[in-house]
Amino acid sequence: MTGGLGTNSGETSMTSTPMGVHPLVEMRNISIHFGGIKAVDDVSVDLYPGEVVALLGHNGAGKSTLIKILSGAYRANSGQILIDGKEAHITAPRDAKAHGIETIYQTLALAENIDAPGNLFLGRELMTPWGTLDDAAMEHAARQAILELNPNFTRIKEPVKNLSGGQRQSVAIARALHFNARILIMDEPTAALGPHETRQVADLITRLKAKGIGIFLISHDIHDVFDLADRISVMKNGKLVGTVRTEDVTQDDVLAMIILGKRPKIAA
Amino acid sequence: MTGGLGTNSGETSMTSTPMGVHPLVEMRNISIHFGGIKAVDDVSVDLYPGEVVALLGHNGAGKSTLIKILSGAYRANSGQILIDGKEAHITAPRDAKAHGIETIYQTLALAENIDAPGNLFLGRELMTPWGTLDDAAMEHAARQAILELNPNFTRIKEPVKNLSGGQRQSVAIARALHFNARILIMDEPTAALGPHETRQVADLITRLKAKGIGIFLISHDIHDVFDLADRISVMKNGKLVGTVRTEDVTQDDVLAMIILGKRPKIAA
Amino acid sequence: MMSLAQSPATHKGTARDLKSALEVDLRLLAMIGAVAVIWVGFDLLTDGIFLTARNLWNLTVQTSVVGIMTTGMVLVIVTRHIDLSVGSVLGFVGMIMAVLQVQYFPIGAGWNWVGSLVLGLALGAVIGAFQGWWVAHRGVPSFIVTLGGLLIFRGLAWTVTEGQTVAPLDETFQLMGGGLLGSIGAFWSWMVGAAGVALVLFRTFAARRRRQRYGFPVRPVWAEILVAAIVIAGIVGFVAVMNAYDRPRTDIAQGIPIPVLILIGAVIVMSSITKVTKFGRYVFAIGGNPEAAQLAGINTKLVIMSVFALMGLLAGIAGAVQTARLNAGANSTGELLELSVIAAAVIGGTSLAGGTGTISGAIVGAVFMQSLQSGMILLGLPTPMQNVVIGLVLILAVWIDTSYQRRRL
Amino acid sequence: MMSLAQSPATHKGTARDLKSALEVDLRLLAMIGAVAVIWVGFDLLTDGIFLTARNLWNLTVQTSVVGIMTTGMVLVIVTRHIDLSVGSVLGFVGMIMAVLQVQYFPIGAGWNWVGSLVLGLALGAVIGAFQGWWVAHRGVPSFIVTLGGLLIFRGLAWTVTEGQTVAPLDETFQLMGGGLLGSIGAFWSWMVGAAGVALVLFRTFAARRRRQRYGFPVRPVWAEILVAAIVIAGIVGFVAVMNAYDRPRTDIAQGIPIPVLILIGAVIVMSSITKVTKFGRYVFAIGGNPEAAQLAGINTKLVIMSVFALMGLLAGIAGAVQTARLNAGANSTGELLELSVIAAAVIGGTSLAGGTGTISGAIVGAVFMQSLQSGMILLGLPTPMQNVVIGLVLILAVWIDTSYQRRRL
Amino acid sequence: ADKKVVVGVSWSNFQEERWKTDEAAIKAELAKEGASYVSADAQSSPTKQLSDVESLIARGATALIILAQDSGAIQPAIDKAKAEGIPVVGYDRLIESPGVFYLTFDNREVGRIQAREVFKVAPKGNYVFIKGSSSDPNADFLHAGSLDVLDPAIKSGAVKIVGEEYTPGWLPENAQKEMEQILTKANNKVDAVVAANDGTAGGAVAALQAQGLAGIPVSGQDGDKAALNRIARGLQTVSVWKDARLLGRTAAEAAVAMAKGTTPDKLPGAKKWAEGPKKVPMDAVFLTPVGITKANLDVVIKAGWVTKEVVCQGVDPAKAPPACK
Ligand SMILES: Nc1ncnc2c1ncn2[C@@H]1O[C@H](COP(=O)(O)OP(=O)(O)OP(=O)(O)O)[C@@H](O)[C@H]1O
Ligand SMILES: Nc1ncnc2c1ncn2[C@@H]1O[C@H](COP(=O)(O)OP(=O)(O)OP(=O)(O)O)[C@@H](O)[C@H]1O
Ligand SMILES: O[C@@H]1[C@@H](O)[C@H](O)OC[C@H]1O
Ligand SMILES: [Mg+2]
Ligand SMILES: [Mg+2]
Repeated sequence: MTGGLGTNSGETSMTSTPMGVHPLVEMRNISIHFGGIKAVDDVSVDLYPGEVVALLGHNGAGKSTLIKILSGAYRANSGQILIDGKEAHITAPRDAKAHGIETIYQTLALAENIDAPGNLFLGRELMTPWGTLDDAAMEHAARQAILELNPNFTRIKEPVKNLSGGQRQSVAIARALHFNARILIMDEPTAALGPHETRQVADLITRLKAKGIGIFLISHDIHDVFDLADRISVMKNGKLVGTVRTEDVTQDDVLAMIILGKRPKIAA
Repeated sequence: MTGGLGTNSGETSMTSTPMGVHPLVEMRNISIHFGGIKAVDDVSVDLYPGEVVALLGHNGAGKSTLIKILSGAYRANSGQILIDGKEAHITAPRDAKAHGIETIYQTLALAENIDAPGNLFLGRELMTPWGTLDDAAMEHAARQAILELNPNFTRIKEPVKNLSGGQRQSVAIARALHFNARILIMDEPTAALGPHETRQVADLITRLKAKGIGIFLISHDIHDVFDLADRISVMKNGKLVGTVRTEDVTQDDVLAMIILGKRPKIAA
Repeated sequence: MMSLAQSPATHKGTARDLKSALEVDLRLLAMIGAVAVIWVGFDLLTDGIFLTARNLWNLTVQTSVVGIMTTGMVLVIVTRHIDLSVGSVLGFVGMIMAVLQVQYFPIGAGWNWVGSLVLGLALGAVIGAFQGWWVAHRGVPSFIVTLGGLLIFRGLAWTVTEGQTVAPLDETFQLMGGGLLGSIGAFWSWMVGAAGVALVLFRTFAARRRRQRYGFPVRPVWAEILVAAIVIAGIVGFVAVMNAYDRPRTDIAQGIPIPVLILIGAVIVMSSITKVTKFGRYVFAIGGNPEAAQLAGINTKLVIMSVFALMGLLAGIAGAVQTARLNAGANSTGELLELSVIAAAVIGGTSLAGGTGTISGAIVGAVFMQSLQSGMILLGLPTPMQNVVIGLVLILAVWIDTSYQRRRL
Repeated sequence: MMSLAQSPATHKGTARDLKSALEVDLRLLAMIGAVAVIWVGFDLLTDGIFLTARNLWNLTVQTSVVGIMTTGMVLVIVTRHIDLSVGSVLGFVGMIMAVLQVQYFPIGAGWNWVGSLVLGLALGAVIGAFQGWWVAHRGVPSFIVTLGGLLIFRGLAWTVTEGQTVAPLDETFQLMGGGLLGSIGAFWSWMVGAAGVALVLFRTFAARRRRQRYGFPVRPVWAEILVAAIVIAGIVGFVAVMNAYDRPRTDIAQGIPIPVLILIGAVIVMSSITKVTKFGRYVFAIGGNPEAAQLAGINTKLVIMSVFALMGLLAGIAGAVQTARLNAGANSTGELLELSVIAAAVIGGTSLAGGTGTISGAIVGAVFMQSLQSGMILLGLPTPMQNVVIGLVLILAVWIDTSYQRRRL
Repeated sequence: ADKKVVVGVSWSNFQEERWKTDEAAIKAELAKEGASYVSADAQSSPTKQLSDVESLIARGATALIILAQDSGAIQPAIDKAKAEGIPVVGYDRLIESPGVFYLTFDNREVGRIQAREVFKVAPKGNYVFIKGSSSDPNADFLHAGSLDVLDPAIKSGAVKIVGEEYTPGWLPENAQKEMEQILTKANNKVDAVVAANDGTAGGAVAALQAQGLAGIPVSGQDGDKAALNRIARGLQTVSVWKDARLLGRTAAEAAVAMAKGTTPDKLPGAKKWAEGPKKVPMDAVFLTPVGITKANLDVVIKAGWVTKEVVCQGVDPAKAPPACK
C-alpha cells in the first residue's frame, strides 16, 4: 500500500506523485471505438507499485477493452500510456511483455491444442544446452506452478481443450504469475474457479502486492474486491464513473456507482 | 418447494416418492471416461419439481461432464437416466430438448458469427406465415428477454463474437429461459455477470422454482448456492461425495465436503 | 489472419452517417468497385471493346457455369467443408445427359431433353448426397471424400464412352447453353426485368412493414428510395445491355441468355435459402460453431448432407448448361473447374475458416475472375504472361478489398 | 466433424495397458497398417510383383518429390493456411536450374550443378517468403495468394524458354534424381542405417534421462527396448530392401537412392523443427489459436512468413529432384502436384482446420497415395478406371482410419 | 473500303513446345500481309476454348484459325463464327463442319509414322504404349494410327502389348512413372515404346535409362529440340515432325485470303475431302508430316528448325549420325 491515491475528478484523473513515488502505469484519456460503438471513451486510470486497482462496471462497460489496450491486444484511437512516468508505445503484446506487463485475459487466450506446460511457457520456452526445447524442465516447472493453485490438477500433459473450465483458468493464471511481472492485469481471474482455488488466488495477490507489484483486477465479486483492492475504478458505458479508495466507501456506494453511474458523496 | 427431498446415501441415492411426487430427473450410477480418465464415476443424483439442486466440487471434479450427459452432449458409458420415473434415452441434445431440458453450458455454446436473436432462437426459429424466418419477431422477443437480464445490453444485432463476456452469457441465459423448460441446467450461469445482472438471475431462479421447474445449478459461489439451492450434491474427482439438504448444513460443512471429500456428520 | 493490434478508424462524420442511413453491404460494394475498376481499365486498354454490349453479353454467359456452382460452394465452405469434386461431377453428369440424349432416348422426341435433364439433375443430387453422407455420417474429412469424388467421377466420365465425345445434342437442350438461339429476346427480357423490379419493391416494402410493426428503427424514406432506385437502375441497365446486343447480322435483340437466366434463378433461390430459411440459418450456425449448433438441437448431419446434395444438384445444373453450351458431351468437361468455383467464393468474401460468406459476393467473385480472363484475351498479351497478370491482379484486388475491410472495422 | 454425443470405448484391460506402456502413436500405426494392407493386396493381385525389392525401390523414388514437399505442407496447413502454388514453384525453379546449367553456366564445369542448385533453392525460398509476406503482413487469404502464385509461376516457367524443354542436364546433377547411378550402394546404405540406429538409441536414452531427472514416470525398460527394437528393425529392413535391388544386369546393389536420402533428410530436419524448436512450437500454437499465440508475444507474422519460405525452399529441393530425375527442365513439370502434396498431408492426419499434423503421418500418406498409383499401373486396368479405384480406396482407408481413431477416444 | 484484316488464333494447349513455333510463323506471315494477330490459349479446356473464340470475335477478328482441343465440342464456336460471317481455318486438328477450311498434318498419320519407324527397328517383341492424356481426343487418334500399322503383327503374335497407359496432362513425369512400373511388371522385357509425343517420350527414356535400357526404339512427335538431341544420341528413334512454320504460314495465308472473301475451294492447293467420321465434304490441304530419325536429322537442320549445335550437343563422335558429322 505504498502510494495508493484516491483520484477524484470524474473524467480525467489528476495524477500526482506524492512522496516522489511514480505511478507504475498511467493511462490517460484513452478512447477506442469499434465501428459505431465507443467501447472506451476518454478514460484515465493509474496504478502504483504494490497497489491493487479494481476495475468494476456492468457487463459491456468496457473494462476488458481498456486493459487490452494496456496489454497490447488493441491499439487505442487516442490517449496516452505512461509507464514509470515515461510514455510507452505499446502496439503489440510483445511490447507490453517487454515492459513487464502480464495479463490474464477473460477469454484465457490458450492454444487449445497444446498442453499446460506448453501454454505456460508459450513465447518464453525453456531450452536445453543444445538449443532444443526442454520439455521435461517445462513440465516440471508447470506442474509446480499449477499445483500450487489447484492441487487436484494432474492432467498436465493433456491438450488444454480437454480440460475443465477451472483447470483452463488455472493454466492462464499460472502463466501470468510465473514470469515475475511488474504489472499484472487480471480480467476476472477467478470466474471459473472453485472456492478453494479462488482462495489461493486471493492469497497470491496479497503476496504479490507485498512484493511491490501493481495489479489491475477486474472482478464482479464485490466481496473479493473489497478484500483485495486499494482503489476502485468504476466504468459505465465506456466512460469512467470515478475512482475511489476502498477504505472511503461502502459496498453499497460502489454498487450505486456501477448501476446508477453516480459517484458517491464522500469521494466527490 | 414442492417435493425437495434430501437423499442421504453417499454413492447411490435412494430415491423414494413421498406423497406420490415423482422425481423429475433421476440419474443413476452414471459413469463416463475419456481415454484413461474417469471423469464421472458411478454418480447418482436426482431432482424434484420446483427444486434447485446445486452441484459443487473442485475444478475438474466432473460437474460439467455429468450434466452434459443429461443434456445429451455426451453419452454415458454406463448408467441410467429416468425422467418422470420413466427411462429416457438421451443420445443427442435434441432428445434432451424433447424432454423439456434446457441447458446453459459453461462454454455458452453460442454460434459466434450469429447475432443474439439468432442464437436465442437457434433450432427453434420463429417463422412468418409464408414459412420464412421472422427476423423482426425474433429480434423483438430477444430484445425483451435479454434486456430483462441486462438493461445495458443494446447491441442486439451484433454477431455474438463482438460482445463482452457478460453480454455473451446473458444471451445464453436468455436462450435457456425462453422456452418454458421443465428442467433447467445452469452450469456457472453467472460467472461472467456483473453484480446487478447476477441479482436478476437469482430472482429469475426463484420465480422459476415457484412455477415448479426443476433446476440443476452448478456454481462456485457458496453464498448464492445457499441462497438458492434446496439440496447440494458435491463431487470430487469424478465421484459423488454426497448430497445434503441445504438447511441441514453450514457453509463450512459444504466447503469441507468440496475440499476434503468428507461428508458432514449431520447428513451421515 | 487478422492483426489483433488494430487501429479502428477515426470517426468520419458524414461518411459513416450516410453509410448507416443506407445500411448497405459495404464489402459487396467494395467488390463491385473492384470489378468496375478492372472493367474500365480493360476498356481503356482495349480501345473500348471491353464495355461493348456484345462483350458484356458474352461475359455473362461465360460466367454462368462457374456462377451457378459457386452459389452452392458458398454453403459448403460456410459449413467448414470443401467440395473438390464439382468439376468432375459436372463432367460426369454432362456426359450422362449427352449419352442418354444421343444413344438411349429417341433422337428428336420432344421429351428427350427433359428426360435426360431430369435424370442428370437427380444423379447430381444423389452423388452430392452420397459424398455428404461420408462426410456427415462417417466422419471422413470432406477434402478426402471429394478428392476421391474428383478421381472417381472423372474416371467414370471417361468410361461412359471410353473417351469419345458425344455430339450433337438435342436442339431444345442446346438452348440451355445460350448459343445462337439461346436467349429470350427483348420482350421477355423486359418482362424478367419488370418482375425483378417488382420483387425489389415488394421486399423493400415488406421488410419495412415488418420492422415497423415492432417499432424498430427503419431507414429514412429518402434512403430507402435511394437504395431501391440504385438496385432498380442496375436491373434496368442489365436488361438494356442484354437487349443492346443483336443476333449476328440481324437487328433482333438477343436479350437475356438462357444460361444467365438459370444463373439468376440459382442466385435468387440460394440467396433466399441462406437468408430466409431455417436451413440457411443452420448452415451458418454450423459454420460458426459446429458444437453449439448440435447442442442447440440442430440435426447437423442432415444439414451437412443436404448442403452436399444441393452442391451436387447445382453441379448437375451447371453440367447441363456447360454440355448444352458445348453442344457435346466430352469426358474432360469441367476439368480444374473446382478451383475456379472455390476461388470465386473466396474472392467474394467466403472464409475457408467457415461461418461467413454471401451468395452475391461469390457471384461478383465469379464475374471478377471471368472478367480478368476475358479481358486478358482481348489484351493480346502472350498467353502464359496472361496468367502471370491474372495472378498478380487477383492478389492485389483481394488485398485492397481486405485491407479496406480492416480499416473500416 | 466429430459427433459430440459419442460413446467412449469401454475399458479394455490389456490392450490399453499395453498401449500406455508402449506410449506409441496409434494413429501412425493405423496408417502404417493401412499401407501394409494395400501392399499385401497389390502383391496378391500382381502375383508377387508388388513386394519385390525392385518395385519397393521404385516406390521410394517415386514418393520422394511429393514426400519432400509434404513435410512443408504440414506446417503450412497446421498454421491454418494452404499453399496451392507448390507445383508451379517446383516447375519454375526446376526450369531456372535447368536453364542455368545448360544455357548460362559452362557445361561440364564442376561448379555448374552446385551453382544452379544453390541459386534455385534460394529462389524457391524467396518466392515462398514473398507469398508468405502477402499472407502474414498484408492479410490476403493464403488461398488467394497461392492461387495467384500457381498462375504466376506456371506462366513464368513457360516464359523462361518460351515453352522449350531444356535437356540434357549436368551429369552430377542428374544423380539427385536417382537414375541409373543415383544411389549410394550397399556400403554407404548400411552406414546410413547405422547412423539411424545410433540416432534412435541416443534419442531414446536422452529422453529417458531427461524425464528421470525430474522423477517423471518413464516407460518400463522392456517396453523401451521393444519400441526401440521395432524402429531399428524397420531401419534395417529398409536398408536391406534397398540393397536387395541390384543395378540392372549386374550384381551390384543399388542401395538407397539419392532422392530418397534427400527425402529422409527433409523428414528428419522437419520433424525436429516441429518437435524440438521454438519455431515448431509456435507453428502449432498459431494453428491452435492465432490470437492466443499473438497475445503470448509470439511474432506470428514472422512465423507464418517463415513457414511459407520453408515451403518454397522445399518446393525448390523437390524441383531439383524432379528435374534431375527427368533429366530435363520442362515448363509443365509439377502441374497438379499441389493436390497430391496437400492430399498426402491430409491423409496423414493433418487437419485443414489447423493445429494438428505430423510429418511422419504425412510421409505415410504420401507413400499410401503413391502405392495406390504405382500398384494400379502394375494391375493394368484402363487408366481412367484406375482413378475410380484410387478414389474409392482413398475414402475407405481414411474412413477406417478416422473411425478407428474415434472409437479409441 | 477494305477493312483491316484481324486474324484470331485460338490455341488449345500452348504449354507444348511446338506451338510457339507455329505462332511465330503465323505472326510473321500476317505481318507481311499487313494483317494483325490476336490469340488465346484454351489451356486444354474445350470450355475455355469456346469463351476464347467468343472473345476473339468480340476483339474484331475477321478470320479465325482454330486449333481445336476437342473436335466435337468446338462446334458451337464454329456456329458463332459462321453466324457472324467469319471464315474459319481448322488448324492441325479436324473440325468437321461445312465451310471450314481444313489444314493439317493428319494426326492418325502421325500415329502411323510413329509405329512404322518403331516397327522397322523392332519388328517383333514386347511393345508399350504411352498414349498421352485421356481427356485429349488426339491421344486416341494417334493410338488408332499406330494400331493401323501394328495390327497385323499383333494378330500374328509377333508384337505383344505389355503395357498401355494414358498420361494425365501429357506430363513427362507421369510418363516416367508409368514406364517405370511397366518395366517392373514386364521385368524389363520391353522391346519398343510408342510414346505419343516428345514430352512423354522424354519421360519414358528417363525411365529406360535408369534401367540401362536406353537405346530401345522410342517414338515421339513435335520435333522438340530435346527430342531431336535424343535422336542424335540414339536415345529416341523417331520424332514425327510437323513443320509448324509451313503449317503456320499456310494457315495465315489462307486466313487472310478468306477474310478478304476468297472461298476455301479457291485457295491454292485446296482439294475436296470428305473422309472425316461424318463424311462432311470439305476443302482441305494436307501437309506431310515427316518422321525424323537418325538418318534424316539433317532435314530439320537444313530447314532451319534447329541449329546443328542443339541437335548434336553431347553426341559421342564415334556414334554420331550423319547430320552431326
Ligand atoms: N471486437 C469487438 N468488436 C465490436 N465490439 C466490441 C468488440 N469488443 C468489445 N466490443 C464491445 O465493446 C463494449 C465493451 O466490451 P468489454 O468486453 O470491454 O466489456 P467488459 O466491461 O469487459 O464487460 P464484461 O463484464 O461483460 O466482461 C461492449 O459493448 C462490446 O460489445
Ligand atoms: N473432452 C474431454 N476429453 C478429455 N478429458 C476431458 C474432457 N472433458 C472433460 N475432461 C476431463 O474430465 C474431468 C472433469 O471435467 P469437468 O469439465 O466435468 O469438470 P468440472 O467439475 O465441470 O470443473 P470446473 O469447475 O473447472 O468447470 C476433468 O479432469 C477434465 O480434464
Ligand atoms: O502435338 C501434340 C498434340 O497433337 C496433342 O494434342 O497435344 C500434345 C502435342 O504434343
Ligand atoms: Mg470483460
Ligand atoms: Mg465445469
